[in-house]
Amino acid sequence: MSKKLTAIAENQPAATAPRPPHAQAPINARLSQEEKIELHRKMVRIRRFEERSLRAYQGKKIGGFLHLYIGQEAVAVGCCSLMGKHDHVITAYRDHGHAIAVGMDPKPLMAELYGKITGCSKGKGGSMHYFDPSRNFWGGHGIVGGQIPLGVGLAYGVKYQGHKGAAMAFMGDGAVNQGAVHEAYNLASLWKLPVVFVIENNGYSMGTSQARSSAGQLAKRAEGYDMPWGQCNGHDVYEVRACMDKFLTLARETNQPSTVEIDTYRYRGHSVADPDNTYRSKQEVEEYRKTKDPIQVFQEQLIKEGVLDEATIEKIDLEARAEADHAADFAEASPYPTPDDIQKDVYWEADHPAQRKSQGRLFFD
Amino acid sequence: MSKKLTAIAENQPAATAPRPPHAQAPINARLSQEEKIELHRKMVRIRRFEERSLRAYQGKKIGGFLHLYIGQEAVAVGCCSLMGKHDHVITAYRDHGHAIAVGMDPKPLMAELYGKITGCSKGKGGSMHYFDPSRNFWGGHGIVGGQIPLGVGLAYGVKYQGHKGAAMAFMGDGAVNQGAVHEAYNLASLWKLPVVFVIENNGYSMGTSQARSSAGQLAKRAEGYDMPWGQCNGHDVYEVRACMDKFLTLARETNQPSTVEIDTYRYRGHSVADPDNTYRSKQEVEEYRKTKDPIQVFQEQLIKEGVLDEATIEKIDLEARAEADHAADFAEASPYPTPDDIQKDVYWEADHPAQRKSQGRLFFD
Amino acid sequence: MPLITYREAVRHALAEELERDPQVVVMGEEVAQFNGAYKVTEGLLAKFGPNRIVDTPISEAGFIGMGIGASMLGVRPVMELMFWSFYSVAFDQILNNAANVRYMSGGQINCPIVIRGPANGGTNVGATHSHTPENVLANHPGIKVVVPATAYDAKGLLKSAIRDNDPVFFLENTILYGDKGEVPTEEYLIPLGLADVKRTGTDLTIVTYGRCVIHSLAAAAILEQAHAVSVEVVDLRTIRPLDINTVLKSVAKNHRVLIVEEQKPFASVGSQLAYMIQREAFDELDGPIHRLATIDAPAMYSPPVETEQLPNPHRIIKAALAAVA
Amino acid sequence: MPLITYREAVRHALAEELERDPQVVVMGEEVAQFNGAYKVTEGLLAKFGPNRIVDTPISEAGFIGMGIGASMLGVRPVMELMFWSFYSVAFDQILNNAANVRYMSGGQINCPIVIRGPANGGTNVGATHSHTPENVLANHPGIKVVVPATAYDAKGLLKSAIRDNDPVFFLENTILYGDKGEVPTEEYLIPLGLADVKRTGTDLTIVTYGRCVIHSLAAAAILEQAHAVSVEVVDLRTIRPLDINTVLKSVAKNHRVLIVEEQKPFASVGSQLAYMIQREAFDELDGPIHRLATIDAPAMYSPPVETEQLPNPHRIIKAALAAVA
Ligand SMILES: Cc1ncc(C[n+]2csc(CCOP(=O)(O)OP(=O)(O)O)c2C)c(N)n1
Ligand SMILES: Cc1ncc(C[n+]2csc(CCOP(=O)(O)OP(=O)(O)O)c2C)c(N)n1
Ligand SMILES: [Mg+2]
Ligand SMILES: [Mg+2]
Repeated sequence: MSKKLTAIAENQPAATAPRPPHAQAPINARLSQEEKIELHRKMVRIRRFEERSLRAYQGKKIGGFLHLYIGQEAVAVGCCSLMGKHDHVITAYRDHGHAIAVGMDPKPLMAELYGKITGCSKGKGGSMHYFDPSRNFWGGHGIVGGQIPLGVGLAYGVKYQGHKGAAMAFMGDGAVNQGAVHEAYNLASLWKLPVVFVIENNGYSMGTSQARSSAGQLAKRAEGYDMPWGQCNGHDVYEVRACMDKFLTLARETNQPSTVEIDTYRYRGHSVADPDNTYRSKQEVEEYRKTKDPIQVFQEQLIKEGVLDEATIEKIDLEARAEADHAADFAEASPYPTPDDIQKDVYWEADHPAQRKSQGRLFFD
Repeated sequence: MSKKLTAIAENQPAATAPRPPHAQAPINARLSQEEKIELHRKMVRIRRFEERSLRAYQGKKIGGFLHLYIGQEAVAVGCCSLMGKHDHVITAYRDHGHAIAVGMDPKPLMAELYGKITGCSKGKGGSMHYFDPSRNFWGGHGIVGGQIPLGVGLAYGVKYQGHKGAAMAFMGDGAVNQGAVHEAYNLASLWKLPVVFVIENNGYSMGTSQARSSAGQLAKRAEGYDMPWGQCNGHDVYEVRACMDKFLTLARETNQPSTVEIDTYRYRGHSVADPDNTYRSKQEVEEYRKTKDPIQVFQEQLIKEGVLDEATIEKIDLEARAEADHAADFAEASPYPTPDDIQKDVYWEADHPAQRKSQGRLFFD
Repeated sequence: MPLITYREAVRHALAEELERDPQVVVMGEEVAQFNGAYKVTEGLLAKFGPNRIVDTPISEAGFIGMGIGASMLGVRPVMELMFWSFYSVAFDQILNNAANVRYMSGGQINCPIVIRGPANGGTNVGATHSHTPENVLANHPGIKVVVPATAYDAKGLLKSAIRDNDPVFFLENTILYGDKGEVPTEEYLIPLGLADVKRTGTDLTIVTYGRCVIHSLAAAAILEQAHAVSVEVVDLRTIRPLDINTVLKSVAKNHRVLIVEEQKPFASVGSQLAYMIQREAFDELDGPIHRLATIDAPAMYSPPVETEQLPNPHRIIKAALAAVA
Repeated sequence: MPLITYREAVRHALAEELERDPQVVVMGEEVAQFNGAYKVTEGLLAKFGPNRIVDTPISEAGFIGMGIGASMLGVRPVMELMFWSFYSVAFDQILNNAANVRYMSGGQINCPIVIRGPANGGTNVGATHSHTPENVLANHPGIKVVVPATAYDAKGLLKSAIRDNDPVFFLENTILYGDKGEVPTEEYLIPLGLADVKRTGTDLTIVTYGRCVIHSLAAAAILEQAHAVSVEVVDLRTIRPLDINTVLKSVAKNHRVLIVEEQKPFASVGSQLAYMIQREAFDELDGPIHRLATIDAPAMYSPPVETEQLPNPHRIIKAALAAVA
């Protein structure tokens, strides 16, 4: 069992002076009450969406894989809440949280799971492949680590096109051992590209604990590329924001890339297919649920701050449940794509026949 | 210009006490006079072999690439002189030095360059693909970084089969940015495999200086995988041996892998095709030739030690030149493979028809 | 003969070869403690211990390259790719190192490595997870490619693959893992490169392999009953080496050919078969060779549509009727 | 029209497009300061500066993936692979990300990236450096594949490739870089997917592309003179999209077909052509489609033998005579 139960927050470039509570970090202190509630609401909406999707999966409405983000909500919500106009996000297959965090509507997200034409990817991508370029959300990628060079490319694009912005390239703790990640680190650091590599360390890659998959401390590998790095507690959305704000600012202001490891946990199996009984104990999961649940932690914080009360909490929860149900109804009522749709969205040119300049056959049989 | 002109020798796992001269390191102190001369002779033989091969290339006897090792001889000779029965070597395309260092006969090496059937790889591999498994030499590989996982596999094999030995996996300074290298580092460290990753840092990958290709210090990346690492001066064969002995012993005795960066320099272009005029100055090359030539440096050392005198030096040199000439004559006189040879050495089964167990066509037209 | 699943057949082959030869090791992501992502290796860790059954990090290029290196020393690694689709990140190791090292060394080296795992569409896992790379693999001389369709074939062929002295790429199928078939209790081997006529018939030869064998047999039954078309189904079982003789014999008998393959059409295994058949049996053909492949696009997620994208009995029947028309 | 080399033609295409569109960047190993490993990009750094002409580390997966990511934002990267053979280490980025991201996003994204570099044997660089992956690339829907044989075609096609909104893989040839051809000074574009009949003839259709076009033309001249065989040479120029109509038109005229390709035979571009021709022009064929490919083995180093391993005029003549026999 490799997972450190006590989260630490060592941010390399920071001074070592005692840190103020994360609620008082400027990026959090300046939040309005409604903005704070919105952070909470987003986490609740993600959770309810996924719980609903799990029921749909069990009801055989959904095919393929379903990788739930439950337990990790503070990471996506905290990170994406910091996004400005020229900030971009790319992640792996565990992407529902990021999609909702960047502001996607749950209806097309649920419809995508159902494989419907009204899905955000027209039923072509499924759970692992949510996309919304209009919200600077570049997916949802299935090959472990494969999205990381693309994330560096987003940073390259931002810089090349003269914008002030940063890309966040999310990956899991298992993904750090892919070669493409290492090549991306070197490129980003060598060329000073505004990207923050975010390792969502939930302690396991499928059934393999961090200790069984990775030598050394994950984020610290950044040092080998002369990159600053940080680590923070991903159960506290304030802490995620405080930590990420620093590194995002570094990227936006100075094009300095970095790596941030965020400690988090998934309550569910790796995917719905994972029986989840060979690699961790029930107690471990329970311990996290009871003491570190990101929604619970933040809810208590906001109650303490006087921002939330029981009635509002209840209302937010009911709305989130209703939203998830509506999304499922929408998905259910939507039509499937037809076989005619199979060969759409393959080539830009085929999809824009009036503007096609090439000739010859694009498709074969 | 990234190349540090002053070589340093910081061996991480070592204590920081002042180091004795490398000649006095036990691994060197215990050498007999003849063994010392043999180190010198090997370097000279490599140099003369390569000079002869260059003339053959210019005489259009050799096709494809020719990557000369001239200037780097102390690295291969120093490292390979430490090999025991269960130690293995694998390297990249700049492999002539390693081949001679492990004891291969220059005749089949030259014949390989000439594309003759008497070549060490029957004319199938060429300059980049020398092999001699009987001497634990596993090539000669053309894809930058691609040999490194194989090197870890050799270490795995040694350990799995219960031997006490180590693999040396050589790569250039440009190769460290390949994903496969990073994956190999992690595997070796995680599983404690007896491999020493040797970075022959000659300052350039083709026309790209280290500073333009790599963020951070090369060998130091090992820290990210909890691996010890070292760096040493590759112009002094004693120092190479002293440094490598430590890490090889670590691997053989404790299965602890490591990374060693050896500072060296190539006098010639990246390959014979490199005009070598866009990325470094003539003075830089001259400076190395004059002050750091590994043969010169060691020759002076051995004269100082009273091991070598001018007459012996002259004799060794003449023998080496003659050997290279004989190799060229051998190559010249040897026959080419024929088109019938094209489909040999593809499948073990096709080469051993009496033992073939599969059926059907192995080859297509 | 006992009925066991395709999954069990693969597992038994592994267990028997692990038992027989101490140089055999099984490696891959989640093969040990987790019992395999698709439970193929279930129980092997308990039986053979962590020295023989090894979990790897998610580093396909690294661990497959490592396996190739170890195989040069005589270890016989059987590497699991959780999906063959992930060959994309290990392509260089697989198709430069494993395929070429023997040649480049002038025959001094051989790599007795097996790489196995599922390679199929039809499980709604999208474009990156649904590759069927047998054509790309078999394009490279130096390697062998096996695609078994039944439990019996899977076991007999995998045992041969593990004993083979060349690199063998063994492509299984997640959808077939649960299919049961008769498998003898006594040991048997099936040689690589031997096709199997899974059904005899007189009007049309279907050449196929992998899961499409099952689809073709289903289609053949309906074609017989509902359309009075008698179909012979030739299961290649191995793509390289290729038993073209069995194919040509069937063509010479039936004169009409339909190739069925779960492959993207361009430069597929079927393309190769079509070239060979027309080249070597031109005068036996009463009409052009037909082919039914995956509808040419990346793999679609949407479950009901993916079914239509792939060959299936209904599409095969249509194609067969066109081929005999 | 001025005579310029294939190398210059590629360079001019790059320069013109860099001039025209500030989103175009050229990247790759040694493309800038070193002026290109094969000097294709010579002078571009001096002209366009380090922001547009960018040297990369040896990290093909990293920098090509980066280019794909940047292309999603509208940058138009033209990435040089020093050899196309090195696609082996970037396979996942090229054939999962570039080829699939449009599909998986339901058409929300397109990747206007060009990957270019030489892909050929014949220079004695051995098995790992001599891949001709047009079949493997073209197998994947979502991408385009271009293989020009002449300076004129290289320039006109590369300009079209850079303006294309889909990923285009452009395969050049180190041996052709020095070949001169007439190229107009005024701007021109050649559409992708348009074949070119490089020589007309009446007895045999040779379908080919890349350097084999040059070999086939040489062979055709000898076949005409020495054997009185009149050969038509169809240069595909683009593999995907494929101008099969021009091929079929020639087949309908000549009834005898020889496919010539520098490809390993199994599941090659030629296999695909053979399937299509026999399927769509069966009744036009007076005999089986013949094919001449690379002799099936990893690429041999030995210079004189490698020449025999590849298609060459002498081998083509022999194959052509067999095809018309
Ligand atoms: C290249 C590749 N190898 C293997 C897989 C199968 N796989 C999917 S997710 C996963 C575990 C990844 O773990 P981690 O990176 O920690 O992310 P998490 O699932 O914990 O979010 C594996 C092995 C894959 N999709 N791609
Ligand atoms: C994957 C791959 N990319 C590019 C090349 C082309 N190439 C061959 S050697 C080389 C430079 C390597 O430099 P380095 O690793 O420092 O080794 P050195 O040549 O200095 O010995 C390059 C770019 C290759 N062979 N393989
Ligand atoms: Mg994880
Ligand atoms: Mg170097």
